Amino acid sequence: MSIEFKNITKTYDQAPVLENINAEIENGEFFAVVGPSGCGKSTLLRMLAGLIDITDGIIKINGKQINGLAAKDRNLTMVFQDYALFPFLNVEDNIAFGLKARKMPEEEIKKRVAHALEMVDLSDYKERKPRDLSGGQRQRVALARAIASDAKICLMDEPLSNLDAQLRVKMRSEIRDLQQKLGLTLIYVTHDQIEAMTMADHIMVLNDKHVQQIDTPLGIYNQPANEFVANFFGSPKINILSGNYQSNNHEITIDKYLKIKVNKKLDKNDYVVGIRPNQMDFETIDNLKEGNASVKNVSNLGSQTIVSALLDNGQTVRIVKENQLSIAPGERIKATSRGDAFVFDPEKRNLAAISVGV
Amino acid sequence: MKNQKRVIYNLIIVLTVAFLSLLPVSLLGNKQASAADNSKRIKIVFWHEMTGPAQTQLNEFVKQFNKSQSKYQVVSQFEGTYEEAVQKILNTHESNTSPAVFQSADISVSQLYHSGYITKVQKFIDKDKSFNVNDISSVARAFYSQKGELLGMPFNTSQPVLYYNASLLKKYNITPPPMNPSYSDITRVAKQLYQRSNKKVKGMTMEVYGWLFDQLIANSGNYSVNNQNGRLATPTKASFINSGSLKAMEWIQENVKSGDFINYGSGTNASANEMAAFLSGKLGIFMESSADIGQLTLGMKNQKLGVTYYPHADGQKANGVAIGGAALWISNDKSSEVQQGAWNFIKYLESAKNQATWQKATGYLALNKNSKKTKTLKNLYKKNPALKVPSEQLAKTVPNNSNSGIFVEGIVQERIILNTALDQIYNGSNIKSSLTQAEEAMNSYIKNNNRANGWRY
Amino acid sequence: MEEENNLLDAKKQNILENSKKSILANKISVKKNDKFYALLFLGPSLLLLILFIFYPMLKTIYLSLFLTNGNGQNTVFVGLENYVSLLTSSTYLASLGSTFVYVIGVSVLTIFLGLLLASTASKNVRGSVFFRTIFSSTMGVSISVSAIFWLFIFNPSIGILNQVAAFFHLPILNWSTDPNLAMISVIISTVWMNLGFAFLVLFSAFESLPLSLYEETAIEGVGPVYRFMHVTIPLISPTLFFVSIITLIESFKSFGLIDLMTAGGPNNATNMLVYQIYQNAFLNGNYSQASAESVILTIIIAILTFIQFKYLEKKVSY
Amino acid sequence: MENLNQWTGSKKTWHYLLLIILSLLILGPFIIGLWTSLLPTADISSGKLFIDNISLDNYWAALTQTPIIRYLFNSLFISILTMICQVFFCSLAAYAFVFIDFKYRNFYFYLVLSTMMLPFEAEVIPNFQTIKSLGLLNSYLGMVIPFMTSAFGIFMLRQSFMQMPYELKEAADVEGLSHWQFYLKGALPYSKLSIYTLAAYSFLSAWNQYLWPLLTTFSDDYRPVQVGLRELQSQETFNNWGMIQASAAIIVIPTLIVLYFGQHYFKSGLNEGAVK
Repeated sequence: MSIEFKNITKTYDQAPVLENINAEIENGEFFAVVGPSGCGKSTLLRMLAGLIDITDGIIKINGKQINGLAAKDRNLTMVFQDYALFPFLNVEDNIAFGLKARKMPEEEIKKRVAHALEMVDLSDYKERKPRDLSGGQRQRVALARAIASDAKICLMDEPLSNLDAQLRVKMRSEIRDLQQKLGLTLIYVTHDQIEAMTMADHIMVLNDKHVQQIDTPLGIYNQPANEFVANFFGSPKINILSGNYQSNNHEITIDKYLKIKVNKKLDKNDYVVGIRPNQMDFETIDNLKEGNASVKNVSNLGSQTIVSALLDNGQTVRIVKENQLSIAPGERIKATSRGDAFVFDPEKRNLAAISVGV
Repeated sequence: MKNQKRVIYNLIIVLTVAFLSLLPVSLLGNKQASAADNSKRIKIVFWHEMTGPAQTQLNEFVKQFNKSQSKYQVVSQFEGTYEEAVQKILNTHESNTSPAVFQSADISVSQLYHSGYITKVQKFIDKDKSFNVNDISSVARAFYSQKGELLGMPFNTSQPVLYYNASLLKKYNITPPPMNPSYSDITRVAKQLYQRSNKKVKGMTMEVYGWLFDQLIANSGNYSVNNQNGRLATPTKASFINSGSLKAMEWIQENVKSGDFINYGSGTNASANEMAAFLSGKLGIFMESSADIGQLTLGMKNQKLGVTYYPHADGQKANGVAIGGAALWISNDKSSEVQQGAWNFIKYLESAKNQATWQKATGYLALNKNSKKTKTLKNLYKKNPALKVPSEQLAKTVPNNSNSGIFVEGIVQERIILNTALDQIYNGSNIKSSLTQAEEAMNSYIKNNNRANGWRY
Repeated sequence: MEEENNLLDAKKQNILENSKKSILANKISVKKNDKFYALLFLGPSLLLLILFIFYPMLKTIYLSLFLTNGNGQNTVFVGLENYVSLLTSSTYLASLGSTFVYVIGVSVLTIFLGLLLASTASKNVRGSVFFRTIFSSTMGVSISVSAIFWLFIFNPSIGILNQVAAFFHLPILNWSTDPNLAMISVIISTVWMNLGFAFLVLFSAFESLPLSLYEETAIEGVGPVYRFMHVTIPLISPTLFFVSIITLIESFKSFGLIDLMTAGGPNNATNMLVYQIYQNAFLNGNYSQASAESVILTIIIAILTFIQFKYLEKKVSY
Repeated sequence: MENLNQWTGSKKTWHYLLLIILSLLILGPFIIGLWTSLLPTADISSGKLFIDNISLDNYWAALTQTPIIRYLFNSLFISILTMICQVFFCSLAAYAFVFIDFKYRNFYFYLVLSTMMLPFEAEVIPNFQTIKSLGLLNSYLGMVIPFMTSAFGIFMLRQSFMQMPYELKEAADVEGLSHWQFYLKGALPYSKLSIYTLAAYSFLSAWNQYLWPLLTTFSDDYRPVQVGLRELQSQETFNNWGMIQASAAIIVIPTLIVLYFGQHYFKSGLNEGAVK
């Protein structure tokens, strides 16, 4: 089941919430839609589901235009953030709810519900009411409902955001496994970049009414289309620094020690440079007059250490080292780049060049 | 949650059981009615306002009439007070619930006459050779006639009379009032009763009831509205203030002042309370319709009831009072077949025998001149001569425009207005100013009413 | 060449048609059935409300501008004359006055006694559930039953009140004929009937009071009276307001008890607004007057309801 | 609510005394009514209230000599019919206001809400005409039709539906439930408590209807208890007090049962619908 968005626009009371969205999703793909809250990702999902109208543009499923088709006729399922379980129905009836509404034969319903319960490992809980289940179990009931419906497209709207961190990690792999097993085309909306990175085949980054980038997780990480994408992905957050371009040696200078080589000719003087914290390095300096920064804060995570420091030119940088360090705030350091960096246009904030090593 | 469920189930069960247990009873009720309701019979809906023994007797008449023939089925329905009934009749006209024949009181004569909703009984009298209208009391007929035509057939006719508890009077050694008492005769008895009973027994009362006030005026030969109570032309003004009403109200206030008078207010409850007090020996004298005689005799098992004519002012001859009660009317929104059935029913009720039975059972006066020849009445009078008093009062009355009722629309309004005035007067207000207020209220009502109907005002 | 051109044209044509189709398709809503369902679901209620509330309101206003004849037909247009005569009629003004006395009397007593019952029952002692059931029991009493119970109690000659009074050699009161006493008797009966409801609502407000606040005031050594006035009352004030306004509105609309107990008397002392309407329309056949009275009643109720809405708006999101 | 351990014995006694006094005040009219319903009328009207020849004769008289059973049946029928209609139509309208998107939705809602400002008592004249022209005077339907829906009910259920997570509706849309199906299988069961509250409330208010049946009924076949009792009272000019008190007692019992079971819903529903 392939899906295609073509110039999708959505306005509420004249105010646009989405503009010119284009995307293609392949059959069997795990497609994540990521963006900060309020960026319109849920709206996009609901337009695909047929829950809200499209203002302009075309949505196709398997090459067939489905604008105006009612939700039930689109042959897809949806898993919601709050699970959308009926409190007065037990697990079994919640799963069978839609099937009964579609007047499926009793036998078939039984078979499917049993199968779905088995898939999510809830067979022992089928008599329970939702309020007697834990958050993770409720989420699995919602998944089971999607499984039982037999539709090949599944939409998920932040399905894990109400779970605690540990459970979330576990559910991620469960959902991914299910998707693989059932061969679902899965559209997964989340504001959590890690979820998207770890689960998706392709990611669509949405912000400010527009698609920022559509790519594989690595593609997005390695070649962010713009400053927003670069900022949104990666943890700890990328360092965004301003620097000057010297056309004579194709170099962008942030300060006296922090310099980025650019592999192509640029035409402006000021640029914004993004350097991931793990692409930076530093050494401690004893002489207080030397170096280019002083340490502000140190977080020891055990396997790595995150140091944040204030450059002498007033900009802050985060640096990650893959070992344990004994360093205290106030110490002088000399911060340098290992080489990999993104150069963004200062106005449009689009990717202008990539620096790979020195 | 489980508890709630249980409660709900209980509730549903209780309601269902209640419903199911009532269902057969009410269906049975329906069935009985419909079984008697021979589908071939023509249904004659009859609305009445009779209560107590009168209702029982009336229903008995209906039953007998239905048995006496097989063409019609009279269905009687109680409709509350006279005041409520008139409006119900007008409101439901030409709907599927309106009655074919109905009982409506003196208050509605002009209103029904002008409504155009009735078929005058004169029409049936003229056609029906088997019925001799002259058998019916001419005084009663005059009341319900206009321009020589009988509009409705007088049925339950009463006279306002004065009741006293003869046993109580005897107990306290008080001379009873004369048959045709004056105001001072009554005052004397009332005061003596109050004093000699050590203020335990109230001397007298007159219900706050405009009809009783109107009768005091009639008995003095005056008129309540101009154009001789509307008999000469459409009335344009009320005339509540006249020599008759002033004397009457002064008489009441005299008794109020000396403490022997008790006020029970107005309405159904008032008359019930008044009756209850009289029966329980806490009240000596009251004025009411002669229709109450039946109930009073029933209630006074061990006591003796005294009845006199309606009282009149001192030094004046009684002019006589108007009849009270109601007539039977035929609606013109039913087929001629139904109307004929209604007339047959009326005719049945007016027979000498039935009128005699009626008087015996209720205290309303037999209107058929031949009734007094029946055994029923002869026995009745022999047993309790007091019961003869209202009939004699009626017989002695020479009809004139003062004592033949008021031919004006809005008598209900007039009664309400008068009730307000009476209440004020009983509570010590100035008589003239209370009556002036009442007159003004009535005048503006008459004016608006005449205007609305396109009459002279 | 020509063939190619044709092909191109055909392609263009195709694209054009497609785009037309897509525009058409876009017009179709995924919720195309909603209009139908909205009509189906809302239609019945809306129709009923229009037929039995909006239309009659307009008709009432219309009727109030005419005179009506004996058969209830409106005949002469008189403009606001009915209102003028109403507002200058001492009877009507007196009726307005007694309605206000009644409404205030009923509301104040209902609130006061309701609070007393609710605060007494809110203390958890053994058997309090039993007492709560008793306190709410008058909610199950209908108008006619209440009227009959109280008519007997107030009956001047055989009623229990005067019998007890006689037994103790107290003055016998004439409850049904003394205007003031009649008003009191009607107020007492109404309050008694209202109490169950007022108690139930106020009690649930007491029940939901935060315990911690009580503990704190207990620690601070605040006396019970001070606490009731300064802690409890402000906390339950939304409920208090709700009960007051509902009681006010309902007592302005009182009819049944008055019809059964006093029929507006004695001397019009208990002739409240709705009873006046009934009396004028359905006993006197004076529809125009009754309509004008109806409009005035509506204005009073509308103002009170509006106040209630305004207050609710702060509490409830529409 | 208060630490009862701190209560001294005398304080407790005073509290019980207060509870008992208040209970007697509330129950007084019931007790007097029930007591007199057991006495012979003759004794009541002569003022002998404290006697010992009590019997159920008055009840027997009320049941056999008056149409009280018929009145009760009528009332029950009218109240149940009103209750069903009100729950049905109010919930449909409330559903539309919450789950269906249509033009001028807010306008319609305020329109409905505004009817709460217009008292039915002030509109009886035209409504009488309407019922008359529909040929429904003196019929069950005539007494039910004007009360088949209510702004209060719509408002209350709308509040309750709005508390449902909207995702339930979306899930149902995806599953292919029509509005009708979701109304029946989703909205109604979810808002059970409010539905029961409205049911109890509409039942009681229909049971207590007075003015409207007084105006539109003309025979005992259709009179509900409230009006029936009025007719009984006015017909018994003698004021057969014993029998009338017995009739009142017969009538008050069903409502007390409904109240006993429905108490919880009145309380919660009234708070939900209006205060919170």
